[in-house]
Order: sequence, then C-alpha cells, then structure tokens
Amino acid sequence: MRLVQGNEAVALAAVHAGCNFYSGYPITPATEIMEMMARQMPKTGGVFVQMEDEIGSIAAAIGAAWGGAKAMTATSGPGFSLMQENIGYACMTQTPVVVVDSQRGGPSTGLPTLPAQGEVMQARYGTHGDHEVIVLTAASVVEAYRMTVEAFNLSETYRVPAILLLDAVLSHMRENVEFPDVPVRERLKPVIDENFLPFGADAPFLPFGSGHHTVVTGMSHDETGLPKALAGQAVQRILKGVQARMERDAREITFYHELALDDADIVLLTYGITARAAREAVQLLRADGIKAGLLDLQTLWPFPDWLVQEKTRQAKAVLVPELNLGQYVMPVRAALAGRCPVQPLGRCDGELFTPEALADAAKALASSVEIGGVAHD
Amino acid sequence: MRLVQGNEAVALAAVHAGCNFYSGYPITPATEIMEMMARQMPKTGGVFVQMEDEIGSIAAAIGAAWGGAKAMTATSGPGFSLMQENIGYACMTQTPVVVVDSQRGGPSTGLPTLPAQGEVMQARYGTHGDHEVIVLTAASVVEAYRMTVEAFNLSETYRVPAILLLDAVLSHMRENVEFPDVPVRERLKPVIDENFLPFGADAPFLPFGSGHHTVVTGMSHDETGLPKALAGQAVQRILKGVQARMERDAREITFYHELALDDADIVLLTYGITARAAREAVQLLRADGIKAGLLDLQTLWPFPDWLVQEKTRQAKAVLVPELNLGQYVMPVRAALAGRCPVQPLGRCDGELFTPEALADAAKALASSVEIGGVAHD
Amino acid sequence: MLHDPLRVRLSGRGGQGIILAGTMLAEAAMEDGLYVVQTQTYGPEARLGASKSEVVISTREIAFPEVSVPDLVLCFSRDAYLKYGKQVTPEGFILLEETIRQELPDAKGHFLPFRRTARDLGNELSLNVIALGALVALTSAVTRESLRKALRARMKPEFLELNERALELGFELGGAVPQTV
Amino acid sequence: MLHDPLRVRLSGRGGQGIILAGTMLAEAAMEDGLYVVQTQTYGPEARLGASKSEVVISTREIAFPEVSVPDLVLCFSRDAYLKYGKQVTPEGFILLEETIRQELPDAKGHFLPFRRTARDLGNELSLNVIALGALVALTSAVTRESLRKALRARMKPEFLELNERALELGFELGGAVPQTV
Amino acid sequence: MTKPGVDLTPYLRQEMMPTVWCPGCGHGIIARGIATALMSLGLDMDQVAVVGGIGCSGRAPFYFEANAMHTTHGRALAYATGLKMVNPGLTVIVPMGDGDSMAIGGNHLIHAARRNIDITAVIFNNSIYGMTGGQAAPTSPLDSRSTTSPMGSIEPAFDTVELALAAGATYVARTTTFDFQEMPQLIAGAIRHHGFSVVEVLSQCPTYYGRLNKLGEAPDMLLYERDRTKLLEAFGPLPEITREEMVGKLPIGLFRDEERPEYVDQYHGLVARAGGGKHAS
Amino acid sequence: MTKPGVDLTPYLRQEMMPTVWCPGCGHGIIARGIATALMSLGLDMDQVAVVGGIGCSGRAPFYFEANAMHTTHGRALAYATGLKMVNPGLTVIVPMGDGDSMAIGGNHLIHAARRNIDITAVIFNNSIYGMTGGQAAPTSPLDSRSTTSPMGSIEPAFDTVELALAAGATYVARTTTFDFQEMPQLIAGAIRHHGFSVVEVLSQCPTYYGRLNKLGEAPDMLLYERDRTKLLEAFGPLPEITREEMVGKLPIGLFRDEERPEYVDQYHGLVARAGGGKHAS
Amino acid sequence: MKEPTLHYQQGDRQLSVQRDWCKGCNLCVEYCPSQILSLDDGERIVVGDISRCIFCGICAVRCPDFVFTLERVASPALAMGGTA
Amino acid sequence: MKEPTLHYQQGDRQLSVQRDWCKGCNLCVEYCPSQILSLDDGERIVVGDISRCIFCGICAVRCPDFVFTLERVASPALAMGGTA
Ligand SMILES: Cc1ncc(C[n+]2csc(CCOP(=O)(O)OP(=O)(O)O)c2C)c(N)n1
Ligand SMILES: Cc1ncc(C[n+]2csc(CCOP(=O)(O)OP(=O)(O)O)c2C)c(N)n1
Ligand code: SF4
Ligand code: SF4
Ligand code: SF4
Ligand code: SF4
Ligand code: SF4
Ligand code: SF4
Ligand SMILES: [Mg+2]
Ligand SMILES: [Mg+2]
Repeated sequence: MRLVQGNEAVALAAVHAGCNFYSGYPITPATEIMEMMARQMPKTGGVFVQMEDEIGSIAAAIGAAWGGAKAMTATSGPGFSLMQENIGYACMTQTPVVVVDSQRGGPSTGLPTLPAQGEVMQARYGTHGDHEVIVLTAASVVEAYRMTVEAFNLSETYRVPAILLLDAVLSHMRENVEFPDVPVRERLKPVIDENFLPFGADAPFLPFGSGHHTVVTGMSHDETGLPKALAGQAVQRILKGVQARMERDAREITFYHELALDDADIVLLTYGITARAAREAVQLLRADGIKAGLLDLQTLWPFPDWLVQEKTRQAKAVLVPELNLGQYVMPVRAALAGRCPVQPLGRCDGELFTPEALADAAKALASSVEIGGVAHD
Repeated sequence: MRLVQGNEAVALAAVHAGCNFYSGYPITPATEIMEMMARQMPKTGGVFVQMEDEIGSIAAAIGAAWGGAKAMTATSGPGFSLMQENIGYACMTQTPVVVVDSQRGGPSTGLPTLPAQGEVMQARYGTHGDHEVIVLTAASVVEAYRMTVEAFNLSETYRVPAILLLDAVLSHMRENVEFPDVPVRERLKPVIDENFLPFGADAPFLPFGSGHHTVVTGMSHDETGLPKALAGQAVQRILKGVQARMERDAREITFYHELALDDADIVLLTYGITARAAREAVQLLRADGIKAGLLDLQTLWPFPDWLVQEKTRQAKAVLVPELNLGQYVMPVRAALAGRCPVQPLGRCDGELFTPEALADAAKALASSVEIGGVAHD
Repeated sequence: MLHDPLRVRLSGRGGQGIILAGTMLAEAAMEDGLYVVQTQTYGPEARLGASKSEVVISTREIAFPEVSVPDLVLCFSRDAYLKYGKQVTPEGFILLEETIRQELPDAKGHFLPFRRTARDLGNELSLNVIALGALVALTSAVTRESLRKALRARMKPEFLELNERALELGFELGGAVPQTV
Repeated sequence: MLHDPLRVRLSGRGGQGIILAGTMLAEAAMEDGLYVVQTQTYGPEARLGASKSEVVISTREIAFPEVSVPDLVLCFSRDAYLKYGKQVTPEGFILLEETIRQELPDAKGHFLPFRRTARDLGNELSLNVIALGALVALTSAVTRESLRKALRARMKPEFLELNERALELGFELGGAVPQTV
Repeated sequence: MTKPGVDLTPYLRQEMMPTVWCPGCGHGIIARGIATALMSLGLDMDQVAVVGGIGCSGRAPFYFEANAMHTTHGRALAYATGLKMVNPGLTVIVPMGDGDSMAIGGNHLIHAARRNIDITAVIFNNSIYGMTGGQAAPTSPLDSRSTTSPMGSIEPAFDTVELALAAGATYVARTTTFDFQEMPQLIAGAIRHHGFSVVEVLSQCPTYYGRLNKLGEAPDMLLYERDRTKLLEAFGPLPEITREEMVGKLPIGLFRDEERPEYVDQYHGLVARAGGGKHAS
Repeated sequence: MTKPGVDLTPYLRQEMMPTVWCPGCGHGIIARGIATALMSLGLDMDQVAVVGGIGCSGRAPFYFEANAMHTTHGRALAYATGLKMVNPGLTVIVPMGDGDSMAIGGNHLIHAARRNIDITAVIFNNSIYGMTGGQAAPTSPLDSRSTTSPMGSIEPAFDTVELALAAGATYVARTTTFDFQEMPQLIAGAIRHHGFSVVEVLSQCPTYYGRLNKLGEAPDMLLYERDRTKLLEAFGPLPEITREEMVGKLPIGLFRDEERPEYVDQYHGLVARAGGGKHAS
Repeated sequence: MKEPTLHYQQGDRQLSVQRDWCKGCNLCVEYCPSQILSLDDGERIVVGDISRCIFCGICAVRCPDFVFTLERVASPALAMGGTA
Repeated sequence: MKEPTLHYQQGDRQLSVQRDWCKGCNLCVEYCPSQILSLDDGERIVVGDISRCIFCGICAVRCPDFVFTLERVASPALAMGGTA
C-alpha cells in the first residue's frame, strides 16, 4: 500500500509499460507527470527532454517512437490544442505514442486549477482530417495506473496515438493503492524481407535503424510508405483498416465498470471522475426505491455503441452527467436511436457533481418518465 | 456577371462585410484568399500582415479585433489545427473574428490539393474546454460570398468566432456569378457609463481605446472582465448565455436549401460541395420513381436539430454523404433519435461523390427500407 | 453544342497553362451567355505532376461541377493522358500534343502539333492558347469572338499580340481536323 | 472516529503547508489500515490565494473523493475561512489560527495559537504540523503513532527533529481543547 | 491628467490589488518600473494597451489602469501586432515571462524584432517558470536546479540580448530589479523608441528559483542579482561586448538604440502607394 | 559498401526519381550536395536519418536511400530531437526550407541551437515559399516581390547566420548552389561536427522567386547568387564580419566551428549520475 | 474590508502606506536606511518611529507591492499618522 | 517505361546519362565547357558530339536532377553510347 497521487500513478505506470522517452512542457494540472518523469527517466536509462512548447513535445515523442522508444507526453487543454496537428501526423503515420491530457476548466486559460471534461470530443476530433485514435479515461488512482498501461498497449497494438484523459482532481488526488500487475505488450519485431511493407495491414511497427529504409510521411501514402499517385485510395484503405481492426476487437479494447444495471430503470452513464459521485448516487437512489444503475466507461473512443446499447436495454431513461456543456451525450443519443430518453446534465464551473446532485437529477428524470419509487415530498 | 473563383469570392465578400484586417500564413488550398487580401487591404486602407505561422495569424486577428477591426484569417487543415488554442481564446473573450478553413484531405499533410470535409467536427470541438462557435459552409461561389458576409455578421451579433468551411474544389472553382447585395451588420457603439459591463449579457463589443479600460482575459471572468473568485460560475453564465442567445435565434442563423422534400421518402442530407451532386442525384432518383429530396445545410453549427427533425418528418430514411469517414451523421442520428434509419456514406480519398454514386447509395437505402420505386435490374 | 452540358477536360503538366486555358474557355462561355463552372485538380506538386482543368458549359444552371466522362479532352503530356485522357463520351473528341505520340503509340485521338506551332511562333508559352483555339474550332464549344475577348481580358498587354496570333493559328489547326473520331 | 467516512478539510493560503498536512494525515490513516483519499484545490495563483486540502478517511472504499460538508475544518487564513471554513457537520469541529480572530470577530470555532507556537519553536514553517497534531489530538482522526510515522516518512532529515517537537506541541494544544463546540 | 511626484495610483488598477505575486517577487518591482516609466512619459492611459501572455509575469496587465489583455502562453506579441497595426495610436507594452517570451513564444519574439514593429517587450526574466511551480526555462543557467532539472540543468541558457539583437530589435537593454533607478528609465526609453524594443529585467522568484537554488529570500536575491551583473557604459549604444572583461558576469545596460524603418510606418507607406488612403494613421 | 568515385546511386532512392522539383530548381543541387557529403564521409546509410518538414525542400528526405521522415511544417527539428536522443547512433540530417526553418519553425531552430544537439540542419534558402506558390518568406529581401508582397516586401529579412550564432549553434556556414565544390564540403563538415550545425544554402527558385523578381531562368539565377555573395575566409572560423567590406553582399563561408558540450552527451552524463546505466549510448 | 491608507508627512513630503497590500517580504525592512520598518504578527509592515524616517522613498522603490508612496504635496499637512 | 541509362567512356572515365530524369532546365547546357549538350523536342537533354566531351563532370555537378554521373571505372570499357 502506498499513498499515490494520480499524476504519479501515470508516471509509474508509464515506466512499468516500458516507456523510455518523455518529452513535455509544464502545465497545470499535468506538470507532476513531467516532474516525475524528469526523475524517473535518467534513473531507468530512458530519455527525458523538456521541449520549447507542446508542439515540440509531441513532435519529439513521435520522432522518438521512430527511434525505437515507447514515448509519452502529457499536457492539459491549451497544450492539448497545440498538439493536435501533430497528433494527426501520428495517426497518418501509424505511430504508437501516448498523450495524457489532464483536463481543467476551459476554454482558453479558463479555470487552470479546477477539473473539467471539456476535451471529450476534442480528443476524438481535435485534429483535421479523418483518423482514428483511442481515448481512455479513469476515475481513481489505480485506474489511472491501469489505463496508462493499457494506453501504451493499445497504441502498440493498433499503431495509433492513445490518449488518456484525466482531470484536475484526479491528477492531484492521492489514494492508498496497491498497483495491479497489468500485462505489458512488448513491441513485435517484424521479419524484414523483400516483401516487407512497413504500412501493410497488421504490419508491426518497425523503427529506424533496423535495416529497412522506411519512409515516413504525413502525406497520403501506400503500404510501402511512399506517396505515390492514387495514394488517396491507398491511404483510405489504411485508415479504414485501422478502424476495422479496432471495430473487430471492440470487446477487448472497451474497458468499463457497471453497477446494478440488471434491473435499472435509470442508467447513469458516466466517465472519469464523475463515476465516483455516481456510485454514491446509485446507492442514494436505490435507498429511495428508484432502480438506478451505473455504466461507467473507461474507453471513450472508439465509441462502444454496442455496449451502451446492451447495457441500457432494460432502461427507461439514461442520464449523462458531464463536466462540460454536453458533449458525450451526443454519441450516446445517436447510439440509442430514441430507444429511451437520454438526458444531458452539464456543468463547466470547475466543480464536481456531488452524489446528491446526481441523485436529484436522476429523480427528476425518473419522474419525467413516470418511473415509480418511494414517494417523497 | 463575372467569372469568380471561390477563394476570390471570400476575399471580395470580406471586403464587402467591412473586413479591414487580414492576417495569415499561406497554405493550399486557401492561399488565394490571402493573396487577394494582400492586394485588397492596402487598397481599401485595411491592414494585411503575413504572420510567422497560423498561431500568430489567429492571435493577430483577435488582437486586431480588440483594436477595432473586423478581422479575418484563412487556412486549411494543418493551420486550422494550430489555430485551435487561440480560437478558444476568442470564445472565452467573446471576440468577433472570422476563420476560413478550406478543407483538404487529411489527416496531417494528407492530400493537400484534394477536397475533403474532415473538419466538420473539429470546427465545433477542436479547441479545449466548452465553448460555442458558429460554423457555416457553402457549395458554390455565390454561396461562398454570401456565407462569408454572414460569418462576419453572425460573429458580430453573437461575439463568437465564426468559421467558414470550404473545400479544395470550391476554393479553386470558378463560376459566373452576380454577387447578391448581402446586408452588413455594423458594429454597435455601446454607451459607456459607470455601469458599463464589457462582458455583460448582450453587451456590444467595445474595442480598446474607446475610453473604458477593458480587461480581456482567457481566464474565467465575470461580466466586468476581471478574473475574480468564483469566476467559474460567472463564466459558465457567460458561456451559457451565448449558447442561449444562439438557440433563441436558431431560425435566423440557420441557412439551408431544400429540394423536393415535401413527399420525400429518402432524404439526402448534405453540406458543402456534396450538395451539388446531391441535387442531380435527386433528379436521377425521381426519374427512377424514387421519391428523393434534399436538405442542404449551410449552417452546420449550432446544429439545427429542429430543422433536421422538421424536414425529415415524412422521410423513411436519411442518407448523409460526407467527404470523411462519417462525422456529421452523429448529430443527425442523435437528433432523429431513431425516427428513421440514418445511413452514413463516407469517403476520404480526395474525390467528390458523383451524382450517380449518391443515387446508387440512395437506391440501396430505399430498397433496404423497402420503399417501392420503378423496378430496375 | 455537342452536348448540354458540355464537359471539357484540359490536362497536362503544371506550368503548361492548363488552368489559364480553362479559365479563358469559361470566360468565353460566360460571354456567350451560358452557365459555366471551371474546376481544377493538381497533385501535391503544383508543378510537373499531371494536372487538369475542367469546364462545364450549359444553358442551364450547373449542379455537379466536375466531369465524370468528358465530351472533349485535351492532353499535353503522357502522364496526363494516362491519368485523365483515356475516357471520352462516344460523340466526344480527344486532342493530343503531337510530341507525345511516340510515348503513347496506342493512344486514340487527334495528335496536333501544338508545341511545334508555338515554337514556330517564337513563344513556347502560347501552347495553351493554340490548343484552345484548335479545340474551339473543332467543336464550337464557344464562339470564336467570345474566346478572342476572353483572351484580351486575361493577357498582359505585352503578350497580347503574340497570343492573338497564337489563337488564330489554333483556330486554323483545329479547323483542319476531320470531324470524325 | 467521529463519522465514517470522516471528512477533513484543511485550508489556508498557498505556502502554508496545507497540502503536505493533508498528505501526512492521509498517510497516517493508511497506516491505520483505513481507506483514504486526499484531494486539493487552489486558485489559479498557486500561492497566496485560498487553498484547501481535503482528506476522506473510511473503513470502506471511498467513492466521492471530495467533501461537501466536512466533519473537521482547519483554517489558517481569513480568505480560507470565508471560502471554505464556514460549514461543518453538527457534530464537527472548526479549528482556526488565533491571529485571524481580529479579522473574523464572528467566526465560530476554536481559535488556537498555531503560529505563535511555531514561532516560539523557532520555525514558522511548522505551522501545519502543529495544527495537524492539534486536530488529531482533538478528534482521534488517526492514531498519534501513525501520524508520527507519516511525519518521519515525509520530512527531510534536517527538519525532522524540529517537526517532531512541533507535532508533540500540537498534540498538547489539541488535547487542551474542551470537547464541545 | 497625472499628478506630479511619484504617486502611481492613477496608473494602477486599484481594484486588482494586492497582486497575485508571492511575497518578495521581483515582478511587482518591474510592474512598478513600467508604471513609473508611463508616468514619466505622461502618457494618456486611454491610449496605452498592456498585453501579456501566461505566467506570473503574464498577469501584469491586470495591474495597470489601461486597456489590458491577458492572452495565451507565448502569443502576446502576435496579439499585440494585430492590435498595434489597426490602432497605431496605442502605445503597446508587452510584459512577458522568460518562458513566455523565449520558450513557447520565441518565434513571435524574433519575428516582432525582425519587423521592427513599434511595441515594447519587457521580459520579466526570473530564470524559471514561476506560475507552474518551478520548472526549467530556456533562461535557466547551466547547472541550476528546477523541478524538471533536479540534478542541475544540462541545457545552456539563451542570451536574450544577443538573440534580440540578431533578430533585429532596434532597442535592446538589460537591467535588474536591483537597479530601481535605471530600470524605469530603460523602460521609458524603450517606450519612447520608435520600433521594436526589448528590455530584459532580471527578476527574483524567491518561491521557486530562490528556494530550489538556495539563494535565500528576496533581499538576498537582490544582492545576487547585483553581484552577477556588470553595467556596461549605460544609456549609450554599446555595439561590442568585450567578453574577457565580463567573465562570470552578465552585462547590463543599453545595447542598441538605433533607428530603422518601423513596420507600421512601412505598411502605411504601402497603403499610400496602393491608394488606400482611408487608413487611420 | 559504397563505390568509390562520384557515383551517388547508392545514396539516392531511385524509385522516387525524378524529383518533384521544377526544372532548374536549386533544391536538387543541394540534395546532390548532401548525398556527396554522405558519400565522402562513407556513412552507413542504415544509420542515417533524413528528417524534413513541409515545402519543396521538405520533400528532400524522399530522395535518400536512408531512414527518411517527412514531418509537418516547421517541426522537423523537434521530431529529429526525439529521434536523435533515443538513437544517438543515427546521423540525423534535417533539410529545411527557409519558411520551414525560420517562419513557422523558427522557435525549434533556435532551441536546437541552444541545446547544441548533434543534428545537421541544411537550410534550402530560396527566399520564398516555393511549395505554396511564391509567397514572401522571412528571408525575402526588402522590396522583393512575392504573391503576398506584390508591391515589394516591407519586412526586412532574417540573417540566418546571425540568428543561428546568437542562438548558440556551434557550426554555422552559408554557401550557395553556385558553389558546387564548397557546398558539399561545408555540409560534410557540418555532419562531422559534434553539435548543432546549420548550413544555409542560397538556392534558386526559378518558378516563383525568379519569375516574380525578373531574375531569369535557373542559369541566370546561379550568376545572381554568385554576384550577391562574397566569400569570407572560408573553412576557418570567422568570428567577426567587417560590415563595410561587405556592402551590398551577403557573406558566405564558415562562420563558426566550435566545440561545446553536446546535448545528448550531456544527457548521458546525467543518466550516469542518476545511475540509469541501461541507456544505449 | 480595505484598511485605510496611512499618511505620514514631513514638510511637503508625504509617505503613504497601504498596509493591506503588504505581503511581508522584508525587502523594505532590509533597505530602510533608518531601520524603522518591521513586520507585525500578521506579517504586515509596521512603520516604527516615524520621527527617524528621512522620507527617502527607498521603501517605495524596493517594495514589490506598491505599499508605499512617497510624494511631495503642496497642500497643508495632515496630522501625522492620520487616515485619508 | 524507364529509359535505359546511357554510358559514355573515355579511358577510365565514364559519363552516365539518365535522360528520363532530365527536366530541361538548361543548366548543364549553359555550363558544359565543350558546348555539346542541348535539349530535344521533348525538352530532354541530348549529348551531342561526345568526342568533344572532356569528361570534366561539370554537367553532373550543375544538374539538379542527378541526370549525369561521372566516375572512374576500373573495368574494361563498354562501347560508347551503349546501354547498361
Ligand atoms: C499552451 C500552454 N502551455 C503551458 C501552459 C502552462 N504555463 C503557464 S505559465 C507557464 C510558464 C511560466 O513561466 P514564465 O513565462 O517564465 O513566467 P513566470 O511565471 O516565471 O513569470 C506555463 C508553462 C499554458 N498556460 N499554456
Ligand atoms: C501548418 C502548415 N501551414 C502551412 C502549410 C503550407 N505550406 C506548405 S510548404 C510552405 C512553405 C514552404 O516554404 P519553404 O519552407 O521556404 O520551402 P520551399 O517550398 O520554398 O522549399 C507552406 C506555408 C503547411 N503545410 N502546414
Ligand atoms: S512563483 Fe515566483 S515568479 Fe511567480 S509570483 Fe511567486 S515569486 Fe513571483
Ligand atoms: S517552386 Fe521553386 S522551390 Fe519549389 S520546386 Fe519549383 S523551383 Fe523549386
Ligand atoms: S522613506 Fe526611507 S526612511 Fe522612511 S520608511 Fe521609507 S525607507 Fe525608511
Ligand atoms: S517591501 Fe512591501 S510587501 Fe515587502 S514587507 Fe515591505 S511593505 Fe510589505
Ligand atoms: S563532362 Fe564536361 S564536357 Fe562532357 S558533357 Fe559534361 S560538362 Fe560537357
Ligand atoms: S541540368 Fe539536368 S535537368 Fe537540366 S537540362 Fe541538363 S540534364 Fe536536364
Ligand atoms: Mg519565468
Ligand atoms: Mg523557401
């Protein structure tokens, strides 16, 4: 048992996952990850470099990946916005890299020390052009640890940038934890022969200096990596391939928790820190005779529509509380396609939802869809 | 009648709308807007400045707005990604500014000369934190002109950044046009007294040097502009206020075209350049006895759910063709809440949909929902 | 008009004046009181790579702005032919620059000596104007007078006279082609 | 324990060691075999502005990590009291630094001379340790031995002895408070 | 109208006092220097804009009774460029952190210098990132400690003055918070100067730089500043620095004060040539 | 194994030929210079990485039979920094456009120079943005024409050499595509140099810069380059440039060749001190 | 809650002290040539024996927090230590 | 479709010409001291009277497109103008 801070857990998990390159630029509330990596990397023989800004940080991390490293960078909203162009480069070049975004109140400088969930859509759609990424989140220090390791694993497996969304509360929160032994996916070494295609379907990631003179480009390219004529079709094939592989493995890459869903009339669908208040809210509601349940997602993107559909089959209404003005409610609504009402609940004032606030909102929703419960005045 | 290029129309419209500041950085396929402004601004006494990058460009434009200018910048995907952080600043500070993004194939450098619609979600959600923007698009040279003027008008009215999405084809396309006389919203001069609140509800935009020593900050602030304690709640009020005003005026700010919707079983819902193929596709389909109609949106965000609901009331299925892997289909699905099937149709290989391809997809959709038509083999 | 809408595709390498030619054709059509849309596509290498400029001309408003199968095709380079030049409507025409004949022994269409004509005239850059003249003479896509007007509007004064002569040479070249494919 | 979960809120200005105090309290609770969550909030000015550190201690796993209404409150500064210190559960305690009494004539709670004690000890920075000792003595939130252990684990060797003395002084201060509000 | 004497009240935004800065932070001393310079120039505060970035130093605009803009990290000079170009009548002052100006904002600094736009950049150089809690800056000396260089920095620091000179700034000075007389005068000179001016002020951050590098409290740090600098023929242009004389010392003083066509003027010339006379100038 | 003589075939990626560059573009001459330098140093191409940005120049990596990376506009040096640090055995060469390196990428350039990381930046300076069709660059001379300065540029150009020197680069040279003998040698020297090296090569863009500024075709432009430059005591350090001798001329030659602790080495020293010996070095 | 500004006067020189803004950094204390400044329990500045003050203004220029203002005033003097 | 490389030889010097890559920029033409280079109709380089070639390699270093390679070869000579 150790008392560990959220940011510290991310750094420790990264080291466990084999991270041997960290580049970054300080920003509240993510800075401690960087400070910890500044101590950890030299000790474990990895590389730590403080770059001139966040653009440089993500660029260096991608460069390091092609140098053979498992690379990570961490930031918060403003820096995350600046990283977007080069996150797209990682998508186009199928580079495994992990980006942590500890969310604080936005837009702009916003509420730099307070929690938010304002980057849920940005994490998926923030860079220009079509692309796939993996976005994970966490609600506790242990989960931050686990999801960091999974971010590395998934980014290796699917050769996409994996984004981990934290928030100001979780980043700075300390809990007593026993870290689980999360298995680490090691990088495969491909066989390099005449027919090796560095960007072929399912081709393992092959860094520079391994004999094959790979060409890496952010332009459309075919499976050789070269930007040839008709590369538009070629790259569409690559991008759709990545998407298809993730869809195929949807069940393995979707992490979530559930609570009391079996007979739940009202489902609270949460992600990140809000899950903790929701867990208490479910108890409060059940105590009040309202059949409430919780679906708490750790994998935000690719959006697990199958899971959301499955787990809300019995529901009469779904409540989606978010520390923003309503973002993730949109794919939830799209996925449920009118099967039951989906109610957003948003705030962006730097405060968390309390269990009571969630319970109240759920009660209001319950009465609007005429679900019985013990009467209260 | 003049033969005018899409990009040229944007520049001419900007001048018509009173734009007297342009800052930019070249990028295909938006460059001609900048080149045109480099000639136009000195002639009309406005300011043209080529900045060191796109971050500098949007920053200078916002700075110029506070100096009293109607300001614009234009870019394409990579530059648009770089602008995101400071677009958020404009949101937080309620600064009117117009950003044109001529979309090309992405992600990353992608297909830099070919058309795409990969930034439909990014335009709405690209910056961190919660915020509102207005996003318009166009399908013809005349429309590019009209929507540019409207972008200026709406950004003035709601004090938000207004984003105009073009694409590589429209930017470079020439048509013979007669420009309509689109009315221009002039900036209101507020009365400055003791009680003047520069960020009060509905407060007109007051630039620097007008006597009131306004404080402009990207941090949360209250209606005075100062970052006080509890500014989290204050700024939530401001952000929600902007949102509410746009919702209130939804009908005025939503621009769209419709074709043959009255009895349409199959509705093609398009935006931007795709509308042109869709118009022909509707004719092809009608000729084949399939009751097809077209809803073509120029206002993409705030999402006009009321309109989409209204115009598809009679529909048996909706087809959403996009030059991306499926983005705008999500809010459409969320809005229709299962009322009828919503079918995405995406491509991201740098090619447009042809009328025939759309008609084929619509036919397949029609037969999947068992809508009769003249039999074909 | 061959077809309404008439779909014209001009193709070649960047730098061969393809886009300017498309623009002048479009302006001539406008002058003739027709609807017109001109689009262009080039590779990421703005120059050298195959590029095309398409013009759709019609008596009615034009919806789809690009050309799936063209009625008229002009190709200045081998790559352009391979990429954009092979397909044409049954009643359509393909015009090719003569010097690429040896690289494309199987290509179908009319090979015309645009480049040689331009060189004889003393201005290689008139290639596009000559070809445009030939295309119009052959197909009456637009009136000659409108095309002359469009040329006058687009050309810098110092190059105008030369290009006016180029246009007339183009008319001659095209006029001499037998009207069968 | 006063309450399970026990919700403690420490507040003051940045630089007054609020967060370190919360961390040590959490470590002591962990040492006692309890579940614990520590959170912290500060204004955009990392220093000077009012900041708080909250610790939730329980025999069961802790869901909601923050404190809506605390059982125990400690306030070092006027701003902190106004922002975070006013509310407490009926059976709870509020401890306040004595020197802010004059600025807060109406404040309810126990004013204790943390700062004076620290100064007498010769180390102003021991303020937080003294207060923590008092809080624990008064409420038995955690065992004294565990708190001593947590202190030893967190303090740099050169400051340890001084702070161990501070802790004991804190225990004394807290022990002397009458157990009624 | 400003009162005579040294009453800075009309220049300071009373409602924002006290500042957010830590006890003993040098940033307040620099802010005072700027206010003093504004007073000595008798500027109409309606026509002054203070544009800051993000950082402890970036908060400076809040404290002036002027048009004030607190922008994004590193971008203040780009914002200021737009502002100045459309409203050349404004005196534009840009307080910047060392990280703000030379880490994330380095590019805007050198480009503003190249253009020679009439803006005054005052660099609050405390050799560290203060706001985020003490990380290394591109100005942190080799071997100095920070939370991201806990074993001592392995990166050499920029020489702000050399960089500004190479990039083309036409007024370049360096001073310290110890030098309470010279500092406001150098800033006043910079504001008066028509062109891009950079005044680097070495400032103390007792909270992080001082603590992490065991330099004591604010009073100790002022002496540290005094001792690590050497004034070079102040208040006159000083094109060449003889390095040997300066071993172990940072030169302070006025390094360049030169006229060169100013960017906004140049642009107005262009407007005149283009016939766009409407532009206010 | 490379063949003796001047057969560059093994260094060039045959399948990507011919290049995308326009007829007469100087970028091919610089690419040849880099290949020649690589050959003369006998480097194993498995251990060479060429990392470019975006621009005509940014395409250069495609033409080398090496590990190649075509990154984003302006960011190549940041990518290269990560690459070099985890794989110090790689020789990392970064071909950059003048816009790429000094407009959008200016910050990364000065920071790489400050760190003195062992990377060789070759700046393909054609005084314009070629790829996007002839807009002004921060290297476009005052009064020169471009599509965004149709009446002549009103912004002075950066002096790349001065900027690189001020930022701390330890090997700094300037040459031209006319100087076909010196150019590959200066590049070879830069690659050999242990530290951050910058070689600026003045290059011709006949398509835009030449046409818009009426400088004729490629052969004319080579002469223009010859005539606007003056060699300063080449192949030896040249710390001070006497400006008067150079009126109207750009100095070319080797301006600095100096040893200073290299960044990756410094980092390895830190690893050793921290006991993290696992790191490959 | 703002504490009133203190004013001290000698001839036409007036020293004003805005104690509220003091953060207790000690800079003025160390630099006051007359050594009459000190911090109180709340770490706020206290002006001691004002009769020893030479109205030099060093405290004003050293203070990072605008606590002191030294100026020459033409108007008749206020009572020493009086409030505005 | 790649045109074969042309090889010209004199003693142990060999000039190879990859005409396919030529873009017709004229640089080699202007700099060839023997003035034996010119462009054909397709604007590709043509080596004229090779007997006047002095095998100086100027064409190679001036060409931006790697068309020419001048090297010394130890092997017995190929026939002049032959293909590889
Ligand atoms: C894009 C972005 N990255 C990072 C930050 C976090 N941040 C705020 S201030 C700062 C650095 C402050 O250092 P400096 O500029 O030297 O100012 P000081 O606080 O030392 O006065 C950083 C990294 C931010 N706000 N925005
Ligand atoms: C973020 C971003 N902004 C703009 C562009 C468009 N762009 C491509 S290359 C280029 C400039 C090229 O100029 P330079 O670096 O001098 O290289 P050159 O083409 O002249 O060799 C620009 C602005 C881009 N690709 N990405
Ligand atoms: S952290 Fe440092 S720079 Fe920031 S206010 Fe405190 S002392 Fe000043
Ligand atoms: S545009 Fe200029 S720089 Fe680019 S390839 Fe052509 S000649 Fe070279
Ligand atoms: S004016 Fe001078 S003597 Fe008086 S308190 Fe201030 S520093 Fe001391
Ligand atoms: S210098 Fe100012 S802030 Fe510091 S102790 Fe003196 S009065 Fe207080
Ligand atoms: S080797 Fe010399 S002489 Fe022969 S063709 Fe080349 S340049 Fe001319
Ligand atoms: S220099 Fe090269 S590209 Fe130019 S004409 Fe000669 S062979 Fe052709
Ligand atoms: Mg700093
Ligand atoms: Mg260039």
